[in-house]
Amino acid sequence: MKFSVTVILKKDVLDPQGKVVENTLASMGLNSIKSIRQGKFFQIEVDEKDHTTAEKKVDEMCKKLLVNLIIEDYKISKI
Amino acid sequence: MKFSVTVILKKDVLDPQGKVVENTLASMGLNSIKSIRQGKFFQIEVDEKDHTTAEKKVDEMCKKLLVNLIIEDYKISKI
Amino acid sequence: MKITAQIVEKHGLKLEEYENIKKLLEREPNFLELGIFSAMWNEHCSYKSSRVHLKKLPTKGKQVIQGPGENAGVIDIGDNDAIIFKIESHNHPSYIEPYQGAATGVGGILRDVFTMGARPIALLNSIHFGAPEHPKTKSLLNGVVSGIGGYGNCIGIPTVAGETKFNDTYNENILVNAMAVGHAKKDKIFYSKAKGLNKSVVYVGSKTGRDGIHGASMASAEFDENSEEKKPTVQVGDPFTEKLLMEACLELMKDNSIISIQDMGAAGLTSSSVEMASKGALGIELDLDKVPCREENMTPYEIMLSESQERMLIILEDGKEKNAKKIFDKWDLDFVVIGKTTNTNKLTLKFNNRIEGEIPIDALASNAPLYNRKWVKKKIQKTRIDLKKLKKIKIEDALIKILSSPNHSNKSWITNQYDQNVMCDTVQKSGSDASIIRIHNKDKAIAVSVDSSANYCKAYPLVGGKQIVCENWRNLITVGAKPLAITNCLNFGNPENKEIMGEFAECLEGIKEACEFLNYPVVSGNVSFYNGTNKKNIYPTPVIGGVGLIKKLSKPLNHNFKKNNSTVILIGKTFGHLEQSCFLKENYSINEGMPPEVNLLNEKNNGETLLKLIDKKLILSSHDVSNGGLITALSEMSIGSEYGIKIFKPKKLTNLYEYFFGEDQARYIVEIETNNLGKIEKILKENNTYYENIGLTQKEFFEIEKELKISTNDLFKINNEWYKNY
Amino acid sequence: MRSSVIVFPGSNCDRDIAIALEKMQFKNQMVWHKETKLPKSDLVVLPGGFSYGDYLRSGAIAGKSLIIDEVVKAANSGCLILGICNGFQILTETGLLKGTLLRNKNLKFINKDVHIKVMNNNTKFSNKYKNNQLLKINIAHNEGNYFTDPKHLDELNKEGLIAFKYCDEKGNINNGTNPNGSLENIAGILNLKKNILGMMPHPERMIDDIISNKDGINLFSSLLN
Ligand SMILES: Nc1ncnc2c1ncn2[C@@H]1O[C@H](COP(=O)(O)OP(=O)(O)O)[C@@H](O)[C@H]1O
Ligand SMILES: [Mg+2]
Repeated sequence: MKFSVTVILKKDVLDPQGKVVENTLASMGLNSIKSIRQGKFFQIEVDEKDHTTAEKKVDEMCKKLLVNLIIEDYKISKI
Repeated sequence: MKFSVTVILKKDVLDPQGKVVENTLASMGLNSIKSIRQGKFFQIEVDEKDHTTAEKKVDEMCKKLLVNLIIEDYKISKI
Repeated sequence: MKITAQIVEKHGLKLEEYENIKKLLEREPNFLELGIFSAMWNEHCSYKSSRVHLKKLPTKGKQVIQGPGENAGVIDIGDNDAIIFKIESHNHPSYIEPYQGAATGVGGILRDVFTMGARPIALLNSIHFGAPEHPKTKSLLNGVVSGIGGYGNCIGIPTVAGETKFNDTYNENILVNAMAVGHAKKDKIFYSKAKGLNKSVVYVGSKTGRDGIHGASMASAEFDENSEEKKPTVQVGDPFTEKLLMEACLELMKDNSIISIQDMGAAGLTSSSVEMASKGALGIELDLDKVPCREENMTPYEIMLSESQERMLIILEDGKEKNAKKIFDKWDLDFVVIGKTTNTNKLTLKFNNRIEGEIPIDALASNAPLYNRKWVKKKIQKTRIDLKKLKKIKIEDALIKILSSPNHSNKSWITNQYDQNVMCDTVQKSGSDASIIRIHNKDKAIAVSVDSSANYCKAYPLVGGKQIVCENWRNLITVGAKPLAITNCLNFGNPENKEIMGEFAECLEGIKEACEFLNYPVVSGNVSFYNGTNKKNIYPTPVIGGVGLIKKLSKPLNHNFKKNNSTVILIGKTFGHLEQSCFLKENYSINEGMPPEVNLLNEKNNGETLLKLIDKKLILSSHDVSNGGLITALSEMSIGSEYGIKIFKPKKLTNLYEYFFGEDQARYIVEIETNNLGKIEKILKENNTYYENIGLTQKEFFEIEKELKISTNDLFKINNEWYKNY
Repeated sequence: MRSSVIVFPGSNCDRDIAIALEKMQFKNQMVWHKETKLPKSDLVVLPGGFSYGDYLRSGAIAGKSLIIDEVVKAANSGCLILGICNGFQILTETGLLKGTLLRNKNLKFINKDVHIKVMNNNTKFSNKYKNNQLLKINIAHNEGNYFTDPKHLDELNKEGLIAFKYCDEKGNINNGTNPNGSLENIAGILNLKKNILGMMPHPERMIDDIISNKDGINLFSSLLN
């Protein structure tokens, strides 16, 4: 079973990467941007049959390692 | 209009980060994992009314800056 | 699969070469065998076009422990200490994917050095880009720089020196050369020659993936419109794994387990196994099922030709496997016995219990093609540039133009991205003529520098070759080091073109003459041909990496003025050679004419005399005069200092432009205590060294009497603006 | 004083800090990350480098290694803990120090000598320095941009938990003298009990005049005090 996880910095945490990307795109003339935030993306394949168990496992991975809960939010989706 | 872009290394391209994360999760006892690949995630807000124009703009950003087309694949979705 | 002419060609082999393969095998090769031949017989691995010329280089000397032919060169610096170093190109991969190309270039050269038992202590690089205005330059530049930093910083070896140049000759083909320097105990050096029958051949490091298949043949082909298609060969570097691999290898090297060790570089498992067997006059049998693979269903062809990074091949003494495995387990690295040495003199490849390929080692190595390609001497351009016919320009403006140009502007925006201080032995970082690295726990040090001068080499390869060795030699001398030996990376165009081959032959002749005269042997190196696109070849660009010894470390010597009112002396004669100068290039875009002459006798004498003065502690600061001439060198001495200089007008009636901007060789500028002048003049005279007293340092201002006056602060700004606005 | 330096795969300033500690007469031991017991120590150092390649987030994976549980225990029982550079990042990932280290604001690795100001000399780590003393210390990092929530920032200020701030050679603390975008120019912080210090600059690189200067020495001699 395959899942995707997206991780993004919380709203009130500064995002230096996003900022620089935003400025660079603007300076390249791509100026219809309103805002850009950069985060992480994981493709995870787990060895489980049951959707709920599988998603729980992925959630556990996020909480225990993939995400820094103090500064980041995340979202799991099945793919 | 808001989009999300996920970027991931092409198949067969080495993903050193994914590999280390995978090993770490396994050694933490989360061993139902089959594979994990790590990529990038962007939340982009563009100042456009029309969906097609907006998506085109985002695609242009991907091609010109956000994605390294030589080693990465990407996907744009509306959010 | 039937092997057709098209398949042969796709493998970068000529049809005659294919015929030769059939003869050596006494049959047709299969697809796997063809792939192996193609990897071993391409330019990158076989040196088929260059070997004839490389043989002429001087490679011996009292200081040399191991010359070319091993993974890296080894020199003796006394007290059982040895320095191991080499330079290597990663031009083509870096053009395709600058970050990963440069990063894996660093990774590759590091493996060459620690394979031999050395702990790497310094990294250097020489990078060449197209014109700054060229649309690709900026992203290539940024990618390469962060790739070099990304790898070196992560693995924790200081990147201490290098050079960055821009020239439109590299618009479609950048150069990325990386050099690594390591330290080992003289009695603990490891070689790649296999010995003994039935010994375990062990695979260690990362797993094998599909990356870089045919990277070596790619590096030996010109770019064309189809290079896009070759993109899947991009390799991704993993500096973290390399760090583990390095620590594991160095740990294993502490005892006597290893018979032979070889990194998997270009052409991966193929070239490493063939090289070990060939040097040991043995055969080698590999069980390809056992090779740790990253992807599913990899074929023997893919396994043998993969250029996945961070892998090594080791031949172990009997009974040492268990202990060795323990070490690699500790570092979480794969460790698998994949084969053994045999007495067949063949490379035997098994997969699924079947022999999938079998090739005599000699056919791959000593019988590889060797070409004495046609070459022609450079036709020399004897032009005479009449200064009077050129638009008049003020000395000040010409100087500003040079100092603010991309090629001459300060490069700290690059070097600040490299960890130069990790390992805590960096005595002098980049920014000086040479960087200085202390030998750990000792009070001696080495000095290192890399240099190239493509414009000179293009104009007159013979002199260019000589000049660049001399310039590198001078750079070590100015920091008080005795130059010991060099490594060289020869970046040239298409060797099948006789003009290009001529550039190669003549540059090499020049390098040879200079190295011989200066007792500055070549201990390692690398050749990169086919640099160019669609028949447009790059300028010949030999890059020289030199290592020198500072026996007793004291305060490092550099080029910044140190004091007020000290005397500044110019050692060496000024003739005012302006052709091929930076002055004409930056101000008038003139590239014609000959490079300055190189007089080896003066080079040697001036350099050795300066070393004597430095040894007697009579020198406050010193700098060599190179690109941009005397005035540029003097302004560089002021830029990093709170002191400037008041330069006397030359006494003899010379043209000021020729005097200040001429690029005559064998010159140094030194700052000395004014009250030591007599003592120093005496030594200079005793040594028949020509010198001139050219000025006095002063606070704050850079000045030529009655000609120009700029504050050193302004000079600093001028020199630091370019990248900020790029 | 007994010190322990934890070695993670990818640590690369472990040798440098060990040399500094030994030079200062600490009785030092290197401790491999897979160990499950910490030798008796008065000081535990998490060294600089790229543990686990800085993959995922710098310091994140090292924060999960076996030995870390022991380090946390030691910290809670008052043992002195010093995290330098990557070590600082590991400390924030384990929660021993609050806040986080984001990418440098220019997104580039930065290596140079910078000035920092001693903000509080009333700690085990800084008692040999004077308050407001300026030090010139080397930095070398990709993620040194310290960030925390306003409440914690307030606490840092009120309790004197900011150990060092980036400044210029005259001591000016402002945006122009901030190399990496760090909140309030913060270069190092302490926990509330002041037994844990995390800092981005490398004091172990500043103990030898021939290489640099000796501005880092007093950090170690403070610990011995
Ligand atoms: N320009 C050169 N000058 C001297 N030696 C050279 C030169 N080019 C290559 N060599 C030597 O030829 C050998 C093979 O080089 P190379 O294929 O680059 O080695 P590796 O496979 O270890 O990277 C090395 O010993 C190298 O030092
Ligand atoms: Mg090699």
